[in-house]
Amino acid sequence: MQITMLSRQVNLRMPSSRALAPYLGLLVLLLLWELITRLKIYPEFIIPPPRAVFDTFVQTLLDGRLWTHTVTTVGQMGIGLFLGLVAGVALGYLIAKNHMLEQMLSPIIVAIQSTPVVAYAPLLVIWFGTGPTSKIVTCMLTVFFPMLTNTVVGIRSVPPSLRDLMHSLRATRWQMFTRLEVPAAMPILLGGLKLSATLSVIGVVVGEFVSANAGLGYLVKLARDSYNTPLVMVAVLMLALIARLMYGAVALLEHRLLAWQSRSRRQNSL
Amino acid sequence: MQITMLSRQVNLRMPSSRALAPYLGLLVLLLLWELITRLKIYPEFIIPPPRAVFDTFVQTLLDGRLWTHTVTTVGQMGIGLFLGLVAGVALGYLIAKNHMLEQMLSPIIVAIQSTPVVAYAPLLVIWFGTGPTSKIVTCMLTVFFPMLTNTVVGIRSVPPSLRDLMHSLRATRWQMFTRLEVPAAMPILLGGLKLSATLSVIGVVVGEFVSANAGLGYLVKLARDSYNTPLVMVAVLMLALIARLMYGAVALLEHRLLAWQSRSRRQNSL
Amino acid sequence: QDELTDQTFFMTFVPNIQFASIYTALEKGYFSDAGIHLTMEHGDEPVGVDLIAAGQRQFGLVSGEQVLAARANGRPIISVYEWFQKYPVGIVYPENSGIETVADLRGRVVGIPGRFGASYTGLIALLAANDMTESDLQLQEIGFNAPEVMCVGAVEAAVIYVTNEPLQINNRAADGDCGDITGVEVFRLSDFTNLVSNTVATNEETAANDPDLVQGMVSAFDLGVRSAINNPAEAYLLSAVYVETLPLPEDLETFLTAAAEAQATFLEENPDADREIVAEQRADLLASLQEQFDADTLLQFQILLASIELWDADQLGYSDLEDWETTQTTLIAMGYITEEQDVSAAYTNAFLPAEE
Amino acid sequence: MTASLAVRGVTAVYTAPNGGSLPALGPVTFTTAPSEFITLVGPSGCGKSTLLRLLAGLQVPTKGSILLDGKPVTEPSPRVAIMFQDANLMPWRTIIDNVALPLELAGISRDERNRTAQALLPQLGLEEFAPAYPGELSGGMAQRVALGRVLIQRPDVLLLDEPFGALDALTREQVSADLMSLWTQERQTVMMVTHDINEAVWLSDRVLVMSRRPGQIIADIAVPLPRPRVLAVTYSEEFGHIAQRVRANIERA
Amino acid sequence: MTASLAVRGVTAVYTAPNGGSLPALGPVTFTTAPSEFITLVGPSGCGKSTLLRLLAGLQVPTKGSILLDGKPVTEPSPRVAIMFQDANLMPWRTIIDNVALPLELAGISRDERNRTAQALLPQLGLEEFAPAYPGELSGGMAQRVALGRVLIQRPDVLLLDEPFGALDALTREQVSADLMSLWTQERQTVMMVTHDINEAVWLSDRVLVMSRRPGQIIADIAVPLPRPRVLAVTYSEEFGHIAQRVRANIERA
Ligand SMILES: Nc1ncnc2c1ncn2[C@@H]1O[C@H](COP(=O)(O)OP(=O)(O)OP(=O)(O)O)[C@@H](O)[C@H]1O
Ligand SMILES: Nc1ncnc2c1ncn2[C@@H]1O[C@H](COP(=O)(O)OP(=O)(O)OP(=O)(O)O)[C@@H](O)[C@H]1O
Ligand SMILES: [Mg+2]
Ligand SMILES: [Mg+2]
Repeated sequence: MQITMLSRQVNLRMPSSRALAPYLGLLVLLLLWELITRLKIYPEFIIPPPRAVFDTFVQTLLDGRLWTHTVTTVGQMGIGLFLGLVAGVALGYLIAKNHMLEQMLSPIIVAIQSTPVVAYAPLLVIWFGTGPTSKIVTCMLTVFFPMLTNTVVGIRSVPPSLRDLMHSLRATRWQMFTRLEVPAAMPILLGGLKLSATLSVIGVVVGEFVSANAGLGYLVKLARDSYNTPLVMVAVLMLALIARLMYGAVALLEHRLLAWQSRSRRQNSL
Repeated sequence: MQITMLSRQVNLRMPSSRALAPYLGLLVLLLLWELITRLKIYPEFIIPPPRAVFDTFVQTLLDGRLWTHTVTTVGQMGIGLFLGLVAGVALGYLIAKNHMLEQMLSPIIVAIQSTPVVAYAPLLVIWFGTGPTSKIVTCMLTVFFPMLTNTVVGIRSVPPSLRDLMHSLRATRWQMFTRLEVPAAMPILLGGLKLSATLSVIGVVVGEFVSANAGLGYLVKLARDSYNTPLVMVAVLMLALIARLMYGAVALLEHRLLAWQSRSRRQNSL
Repeated sequence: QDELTDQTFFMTFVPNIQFASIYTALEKGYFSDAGIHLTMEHGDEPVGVDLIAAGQRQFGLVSGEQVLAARANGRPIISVYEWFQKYPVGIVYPENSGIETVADLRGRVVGIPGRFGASYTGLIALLAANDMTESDLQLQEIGFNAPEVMCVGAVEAAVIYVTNEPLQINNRAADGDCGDITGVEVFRLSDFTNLVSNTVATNEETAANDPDLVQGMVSAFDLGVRSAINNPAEAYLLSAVYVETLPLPEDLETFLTAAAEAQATFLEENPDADREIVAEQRADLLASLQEQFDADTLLQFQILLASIELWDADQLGYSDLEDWETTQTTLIAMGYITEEQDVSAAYTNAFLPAEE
Repeated sequence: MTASLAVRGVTAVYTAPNGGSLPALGPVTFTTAPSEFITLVGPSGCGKSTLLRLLAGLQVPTKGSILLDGKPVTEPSPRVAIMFQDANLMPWRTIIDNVALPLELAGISRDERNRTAQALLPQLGLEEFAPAYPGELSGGMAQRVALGRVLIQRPDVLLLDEPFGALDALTREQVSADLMSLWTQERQTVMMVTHDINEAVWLSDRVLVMSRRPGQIIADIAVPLPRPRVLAVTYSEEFGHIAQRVRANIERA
Repeated sequence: MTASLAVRGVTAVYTAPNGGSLPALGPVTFTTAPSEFITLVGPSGCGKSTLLRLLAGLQVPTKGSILLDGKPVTEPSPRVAIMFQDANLMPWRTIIDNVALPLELAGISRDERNRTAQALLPQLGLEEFAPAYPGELSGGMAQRVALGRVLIQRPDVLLLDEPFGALDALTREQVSADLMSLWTQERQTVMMVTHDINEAVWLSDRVLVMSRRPGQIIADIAVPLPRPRVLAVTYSEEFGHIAQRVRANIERA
């Protein structure tokens, strides 16, 4: 156990090593990848060399295909994520406030969560057609549950003493929500958002697997079926990139919204 | 805004309506289902009547098949869930303590999360075979991430003033973890566990879709391919039941471990 | 029994009556006679291809177009036995819908699992054989849900496996459970042209270094197919152990057992019975079954018979260069592969049992 | 704008740790005159905070009733403001935003509420800390923010739970003098919990002494010292007598 | 078992809300004799809590150094126990488990630590509340639990940050008399922050008066009253003088 300087005590920082950290992990991974293909540990058609993937990337980028599929997926993801978030937070809020509601709804919600998409794929196709709607729905379903549980935990973690304060000030339900519950639950909500944003990508892809003629999920399937492993990897890396950007956006939001936490770490010393 | 009695103030309760709540939701669902099939809104092979599903259920139960597949799935799920939890909490703990580690690892973790299983299915099978291991791995991967993010949020939410207290008492790292961090993060950890436990079911199923000779996911696929919709539903309902039981177990744990919260809701008034 | 080599055989989908010939070969000991202890393994086809190509498995079922696509992408696999002699894909359409020729499909809404896999390949080839292209239809992806989607009237026709969905839809229609549809008919690809369908594949290394093993495998497989063709009732009964969902009520079992025994005796007495005779016997068997049993009970048996039609040929397992070339042309048209390859390297008839 | 409170046979019962019932307060009965300044003293755990919570409408009495100008209190009223025993600040809000919170909830514009709050800070010795977060304050500073947050409401009834507990003697005297002069202008009804007998006597018109748990009022001591009072009055004989009486009553509590 | 502290030119600087630097404490220099009882008084926000945190090894000085029996303090020592300004209890632990926490961390068996903690509760007036949770306590009761938690450590140096802030006058006198008798037996070195001048004088050997932020020691007032002291000593003339000196120094702080 060692004492470090307090963050709020005047202090010098080393920014360089910190800024490099995110790239370090990637670099190591890239080198490892190159190494594996060089050593021919797996045949090239299972793990193609970085070079081949890069070539395919450039090629699909230039012929515009990558872009088209990416736009499709991102669009559906955006809508699905948004709807899933709203639904998750809204229902989570109601459940947090009402234990009975939780007991009533949890069997249904849990059932939906644990049902494989293939089981309700026909319904999906019949209800929502083969267009974007069905993908938006799968995305929404993926995002919904993590956001719901974290909202429940977040809202329930609001200090009762601050609730009292708000009551004594006759806060309306809406004020209670916006001025107390949301900011107090913010760290947990953002945790849920990090999760949801990342999972939303896979949500759309699952939908695209059931039936689609565009989107990165479709591209993955197409590439798999035509044994074009480099193309699989291009699509997958694109998915990973999107997910990473989403994650980064939430992390940025976190940095902004939770600035007070680091400024208040008065007694912080590890 | 209305004042309710304090939970800790002496109080009369109405237990009956509360106890019924979980069944109410199910009952409504069941009636709705019966109604839909009666009204023939969808053909029977898309939504078979409850009766047909029940018959199939009894039949597969009696010939022992349902049981065999369930045991396979539950076994793999148990192991996958356990490993995923341990990995998620351990890595989450390290990340929570070290921002740099988060920046290094998050691109990789996020990439894994957003990669559809089909993309790495060959690797999965090459590395782990078509036996239970590959399903355990997909389950682990599904469970890992929710547990990780919630651990990070949970550990970071530990009040710095209590950290100070523990430091002043020269708590070891392990004591810090078991006596402060785990109990303080418990509500958030349990939220993550609720999520993970529920998702673990789908994790195994996804693994069973790639290749399997047994398990409920395999049964779903089998039934789908032979257009036996009632059997699909039996398998799906079994999955939902498992997930519900897992959820229930965590809720029970929550009830026990967080008893202090309800006993401390001194200033609780909605 | 002396030493048997362990072999894990990779198969697509899940246990299914369409694999009856393999179950028959297993049950009748053809594999162990060839010195092979066979374990079956089910999974996604691309996964199986990769496993075989990487040498993790030595044999599996792979369809012809997958062999070509995989080879075009550096996977050294090779077909050694063309199990399905006819490509199993077709287009199903309701009777009395005014559709009589493939050309009548122009402008109609046609469902397809997706723009991938065998159905898509089959469709493209079928259209090409009729001087049409994809853009002549309103193609709609519906996943593997053709019966459901067709019965609710969301598509006017659908690309399907001829062994399966048409029977499903017909059964539903017969139950009055398929909307306005009273029955369906099929345009079979094999009536216009042919592609290479399911084959037994191995990797080049095994083919080159272990010809005896391949030979044994192929001959056991061949015996199974032959046996199923000759005695489908027996094949159906033997499959019951492997296919959980196979309907086998007692009366059907009794019936089939009797039929199987009768057929066995017949075959013993007439070792040289030719294809036509055996085919007639199958038709008779079905007819007498249909008198006694309802369509739902017989569905799986019918699937078996439909499959047998696709397996049967003058020389079982034999590959035609022409079929492989058509397959390649189709794949190129679809953009699945870009460069022509020497298709004769993708298959060999060398391991087929000698004709008697 | 002034108000009077009537407390009639009020008791509060909690569940005891062992599961039985724990009578925490009462029965308590008293009424306040309009604009009266009342202090509440009594042993730790005797139910003082509970009483204030009841008066604020945050909790309903197990028995008895509370009236504000004749109308029963069943929920928090805009005329009543309470300052809790803990500072109870929102850690994600800056000091100025914490102080301005009541105005924000009342729908006052950002500009106006900032101006009002900013004007209050010097009086609390916090002018430099407007943009700081609660985590950056000392214990006494946090308490002063909480005080600011209650004063900004300009209520008719002011409920204060040990408002000067974390302040040093000097700041305490200064802040209580400030409170006194504010009260002289606005004439709210004040109900304040304190542990400092001198402070209680100096500030109030009446000192209520409570018994051990369950707290009952065992003495109701009027403080007839003339107002305005200067600090020096604490050295007067009359003051000493009253303080002595309060003390004697506490001792037999 | 006794200890002495040496504080040498210690300062603590925080980042100010506006981003600049905020000198919170010092430079401060003083030494304590072994077994000395020292109280620290000074205006709110002058750095008293910061000083205690530095002495406890929870925070390192921006400048200067702190020695415990000649050895530099760089991390919390088993010989030093600190009681924080807030009760700082673990809400998920019962009262008895909160009090017994230090023993638990020291590896004492469940039985033994429960016995020790249970023996301490009556002294704190909490015997009935052993199985209660912190959320069920009043403010003063929580503070007494925190006091119990620090006393159970039997340290050589006791750092107390306003230990009696939330206690009523009577409990305060009783608890401080208890503390005094404990100290008479064990003779720890005590460093205590308080806002009550009489309490400071009555308890301690020396009163250190601190200036406004950044807090420096502007007076170091010895209290040569003989020990053991009875409560009545507060009415003595000498006591009055000393208290007056402390007060005068605070006023010029
Ligand atoms: N939520 C609760 N559950 C159970 N008991 C409670 C609860 N809140 C308070 N009590 C009990 O009620 C009694 C009175 O509490 P209260 O906070 O009103 O005391 P107080 O007079 O304000 O004390 P202090 O001066 O120490 O703040 C205490 O004995 C306490 O244990
Ligand atoms: N984490 C922090 N970041 C910035 N400033 C801080 C931090 N902690 C304390 N300060 C500042 O340091 C100064 C001294 O704080 P400290 O808590 O030591 O005062 P104190 O003497 O204990 O006051 P009180 O009697 O009110 O408790 C205060 O002005 C406060 O604003
Ligand atoms: Mg209180
Ligand atoms: Mg302090």
